[in-house]
Amino acid sequence: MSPELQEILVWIVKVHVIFLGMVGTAAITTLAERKVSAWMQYRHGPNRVGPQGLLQPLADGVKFLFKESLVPEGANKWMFRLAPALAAAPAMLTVAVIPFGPDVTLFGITTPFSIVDLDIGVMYILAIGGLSVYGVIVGGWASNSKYSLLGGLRASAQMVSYELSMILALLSIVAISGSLDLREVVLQQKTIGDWNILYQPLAFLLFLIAAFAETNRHPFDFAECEPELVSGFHTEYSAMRFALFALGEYCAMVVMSSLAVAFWFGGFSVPFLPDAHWALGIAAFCAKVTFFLFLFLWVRWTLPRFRFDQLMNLGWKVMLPLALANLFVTGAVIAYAPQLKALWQNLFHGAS
Amino acid sequence: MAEILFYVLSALALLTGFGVVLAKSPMMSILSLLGSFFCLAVIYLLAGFQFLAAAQILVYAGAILVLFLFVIMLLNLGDMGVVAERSNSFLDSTAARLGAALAVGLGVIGLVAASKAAFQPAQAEPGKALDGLEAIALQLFGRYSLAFEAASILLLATMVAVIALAKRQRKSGQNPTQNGGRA
Amino acid sequence: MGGTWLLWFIPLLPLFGAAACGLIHFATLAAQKGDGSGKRPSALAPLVACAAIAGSLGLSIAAFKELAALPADARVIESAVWEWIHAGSLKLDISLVVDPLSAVMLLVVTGVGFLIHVYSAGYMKGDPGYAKFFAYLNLFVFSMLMLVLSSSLVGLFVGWEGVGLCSYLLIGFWYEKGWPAEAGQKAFIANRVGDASFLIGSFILIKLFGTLDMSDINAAVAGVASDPAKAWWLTVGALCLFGGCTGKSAQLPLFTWLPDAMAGPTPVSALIHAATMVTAGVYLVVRLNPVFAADPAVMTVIGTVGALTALIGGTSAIFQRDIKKVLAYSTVSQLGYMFLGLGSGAFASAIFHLVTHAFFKGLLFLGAGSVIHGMHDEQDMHKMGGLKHHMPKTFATFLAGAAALSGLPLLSGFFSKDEILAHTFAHGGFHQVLWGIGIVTAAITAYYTWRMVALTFFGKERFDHHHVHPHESPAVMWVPLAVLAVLSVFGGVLGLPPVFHVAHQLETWLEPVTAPGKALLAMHGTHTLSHAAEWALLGLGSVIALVFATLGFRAYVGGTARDENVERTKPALADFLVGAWKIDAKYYAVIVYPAKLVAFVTAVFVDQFAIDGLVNGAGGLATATGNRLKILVDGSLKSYALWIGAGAVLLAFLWMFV
Amino acid sequence: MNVPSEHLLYLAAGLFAIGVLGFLIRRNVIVVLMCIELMLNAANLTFLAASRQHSTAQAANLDGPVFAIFVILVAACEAAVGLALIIALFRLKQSVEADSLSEMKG
Repeated sequence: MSPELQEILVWIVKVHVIFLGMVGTAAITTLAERKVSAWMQYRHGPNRVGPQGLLQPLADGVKFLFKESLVPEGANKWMFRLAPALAAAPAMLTVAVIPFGPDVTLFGITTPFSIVDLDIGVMYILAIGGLSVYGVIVGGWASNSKYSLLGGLRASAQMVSYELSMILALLSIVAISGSLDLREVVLQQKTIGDWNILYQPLAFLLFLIAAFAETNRHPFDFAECEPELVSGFHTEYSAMRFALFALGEYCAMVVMSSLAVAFWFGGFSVPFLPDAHWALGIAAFCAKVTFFLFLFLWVRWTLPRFRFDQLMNLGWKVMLPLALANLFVTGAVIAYAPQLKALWQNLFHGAS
Repeated sequence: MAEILFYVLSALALLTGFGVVLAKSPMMSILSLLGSFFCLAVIYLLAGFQFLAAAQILVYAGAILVLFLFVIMLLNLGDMGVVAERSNSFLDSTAARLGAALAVGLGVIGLVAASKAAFQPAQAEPGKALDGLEAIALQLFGRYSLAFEAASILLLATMVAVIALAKRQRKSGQNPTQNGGRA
Repeated sequence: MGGTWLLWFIPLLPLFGAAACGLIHFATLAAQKGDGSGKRPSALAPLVACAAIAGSLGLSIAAFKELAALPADARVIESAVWEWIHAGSLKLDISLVVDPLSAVMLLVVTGVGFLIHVYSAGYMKGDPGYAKFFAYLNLFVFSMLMLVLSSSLVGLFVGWEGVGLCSYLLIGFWYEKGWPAEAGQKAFIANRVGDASFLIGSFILIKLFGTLDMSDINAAVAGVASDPAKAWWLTVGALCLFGGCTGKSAQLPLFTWLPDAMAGPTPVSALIHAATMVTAGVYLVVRLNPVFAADPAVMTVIGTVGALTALIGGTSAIFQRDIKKVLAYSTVSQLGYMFLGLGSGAFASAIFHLVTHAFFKGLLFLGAGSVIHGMHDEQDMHKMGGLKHHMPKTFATFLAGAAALSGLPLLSGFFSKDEILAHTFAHGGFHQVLWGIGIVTAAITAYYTWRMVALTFFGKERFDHHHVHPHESPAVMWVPLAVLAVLSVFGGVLGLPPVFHVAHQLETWLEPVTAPGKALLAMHGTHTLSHAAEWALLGLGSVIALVFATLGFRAYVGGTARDENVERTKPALADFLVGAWKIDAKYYAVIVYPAKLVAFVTAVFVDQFAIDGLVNGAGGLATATGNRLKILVDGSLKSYALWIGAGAVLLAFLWMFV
Repeated sequence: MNVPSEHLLYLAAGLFAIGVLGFLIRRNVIVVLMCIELMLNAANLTFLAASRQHSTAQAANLDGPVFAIFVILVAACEAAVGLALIIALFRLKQSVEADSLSEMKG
């Protein structure tokens, strides 16, 4: 087997493993959502399909495939069809640069466990992530419905507002790691003492809040907002198109969780075992992501929804200044690190 | 491979560019423009400008065009725009003809100028990133630091101007539930 | 100081202070609009301003200490060079330099400046422009520091113009009254004349030396002076620069603005028109001493101008009734002294007198301000008298300042003045005539100073007791006075004459700066005084000071009878002296009124008929053309763009194919 | 990619001409603004092409990217102000047609 061929084969395998893994996770999360909500509300939740309702996602998928896909009258057909794809694509594209695990050695071939390692991975994620708003807006606009339009309008304002804080939060991490390469960021957090959460807790908090807003999840789900807008931008969607919106949302959750893990919680590094086996690393990554996915669900069923003006106030008047201040302080500390160190030594270790 | 991709993307960029001009609804114009920008971003990437490609998507697609979309939705122009343009059959007017002639003239002159420049083949290594982040940062904060500061002042001024322009003067007697009143 | 970049903060702190005070002023205006009080924001202004100057003072002291720690021939600290203008062969770099000379000036400017800022906090209290005043004052200190610290003539000129601007703003501070605004304009215009001369001088120096960096110029003077073709230009350039000095330092042709400048608030007179700005000319001559010393004729011109100015200033002060006018003419006279010293090559002595003068004249002005404050804005000494009981602290400090000014033995003014006279005498030749003028002026100085003291603080109380209740000024005002009084009394230790057998502190300190000029002068012969001659001169100075001080005091301690007597018997003489030898009046007759006449004629005839006709014609033509062409302007954005585009196409076409 | 740099310039010329065309013949101010963005992008492409041309294997020429960054920034400002003006125009005239703004005609 020639090296090129081998490379292409490895690549194809990786893409399938990672992509299917993520879509599978998203599917399982839909089930988890219903299970967790049931658990929190003392209900049983889905329990008919398969043992403990475990096959429910499969049943849902089949149902989506076979239902009739309606296009409302007066809607812009082209865009109405385009919107679900626009919504799902960015989340799936961003997966490409997330490092899910360390170098994997299988059948004598060693390869990093991510689709590509981009030098400017962070820029890529931010750029592609910024596109996720189009699905919502176009979908809301093309449906020719007031509810959808309002949902789309809110979504665009909300995403633009929170994207800023998210970018600034990520930039703080970029500043301390000095790299835009996600794998590099992860590799710098080998031991638990190096995890960025210890150095950038505020950035993490801001990122987390912004992530909820960017994925249109509770308590920021204004684009959907059942009580006011029925279902917001996807009111008019059904069948597979609706499924794509849902898939996009859950994929975005997985991506955001992965980013949080990679940037702040050491990615695939295993606590207390710096030189663990690669499989353990992947498992650690999955475990951490699972926790954050659970957090998404937990918050949804715990916190009430914001008001739209509160959302805007929070975004522009609290998060943005905090994120700026955080970045500024981070930059200052980096720039004056030697002086600060000298000062520290003078203060606490005598004049030696 | 990359060359073919370039020509395909160039054709696409030009096509979507025409789409911006010819689309009947502003919404379609924006989506065309998005496509055009996307093609351009990939062309940047092919030409060796990684950072610029990312910045193109991040700023143009992620921010500026969303702003356009937002305004269109705010003014709810989806169909109004179509009606206004259609009723005017814009390609008939003399001004439009003159404009088209002028655009063609500009394009021709651009083409001729580009040919006249008679470049040598590019000397950079193909595939190598030309705009390393660190190098760009050093330029921005070194040689171009004055321009950088001026740009930041421009941004600040823009912010103030936009707030001043877009802020609604609440006069008595104005209907608060007018279009966009909630945003 | 950790790094030389800290040097920039010496001028920058006052600049920031000025900006802050400016903001406070606007805040005050806004607050006044709001509720009519506006007091709270403006109370911050003196704190900010004083803190800024205090910071500068601290940094200056640090710079001075660091400089003193260096070996004598290496005493230069230069900040990093900042490229300002690089155009063709012209290179203008700006950097800040601290050498012994600028260190002395730094300490004087920030030290006296700080005291005067503190004083102003009390003096200007309640003024509607309280914060604005401090903004201007800080801006002035910034400009003065730039003037002193700049390494190149261009940077110096920036500061030079800056202090001129601030002087204008501060003289005209109470512009609502009318005449302060006019006085400000007069000062500005008189300075413009000098500045033009200064600029011409700078151009000549660029032509000669190819650089405006002052240390480079100083180093190259000897070479240029030995080339006969260039030496002549050097002389012209030096004279032109000196012309600039006469404007800023109120010397003979251009001194008339300084007495009028008393229209400004008194702290301004103390800071700008006595202690700092007016000494800029002296500083410049010392800074560029080889340029001036290269030609003995230039030195003689400087010395002559100084001596005549000293005499005219001194005589003009004798019969003034306005206490500030006395001090103003006295300042003119004392500045003349400094130039007299410079003319004899006594650079260090001139700086010495500059320093002591800053102390005692600043003190006297502030004391006068305190008196004016206590007398409810009364400046006429004939309406004062007997104030020593009412204002004991002001009186005591004023007395110290007066004693120093009149050169009573062992006070600071005595030593510095005597040193200048000794050097002038020693220089020999024509300079001994100038020395004679100096001695006469010294006598006059002692006389009018003690006349002033007698009229103000002694004798009967000539003011209206029903309306005026003299009172001592608050601590914020008299404490700076006390500090300055101490400095005035003991400032002489900086430069004791050689007969005392102690090293002349200031002269030793300034040696690296003044050495090149002295070396050039030495080519035309050296002059020294025997100890006996020195003792004799010292004695003569003491006797004259004591005698004429007594005369002046005795003549006026009883009242104003002497003045009235002179006005009755010799009205022409009194008029002549009070009007400063009628020089200002002659300027008005010969220059100002003819100029105004020409302006009037131009305005009424040339402008209304010729120019307006042309303009209206052009306008009419444009209107007519526009009426024909306005169909092109159809209000459509796109058609405008079309025209722009068509133009661009045309240009591109021309560029490519023609 | 081994495409000669003048082909990048051809593309830029084409895009610019399209932008001019749109600017001249469209009535909707929002679309006109979009056409301006298109022209700015063409300018960016020109900068980058020139920069690419003048880069060598050893040293990259960074003037093009830096200028392009500034252009993007100015474009962002322009879009923000332009859209704010459009909103103001719409409030005034209930229309976004460029030709509705013709009160300054001579």
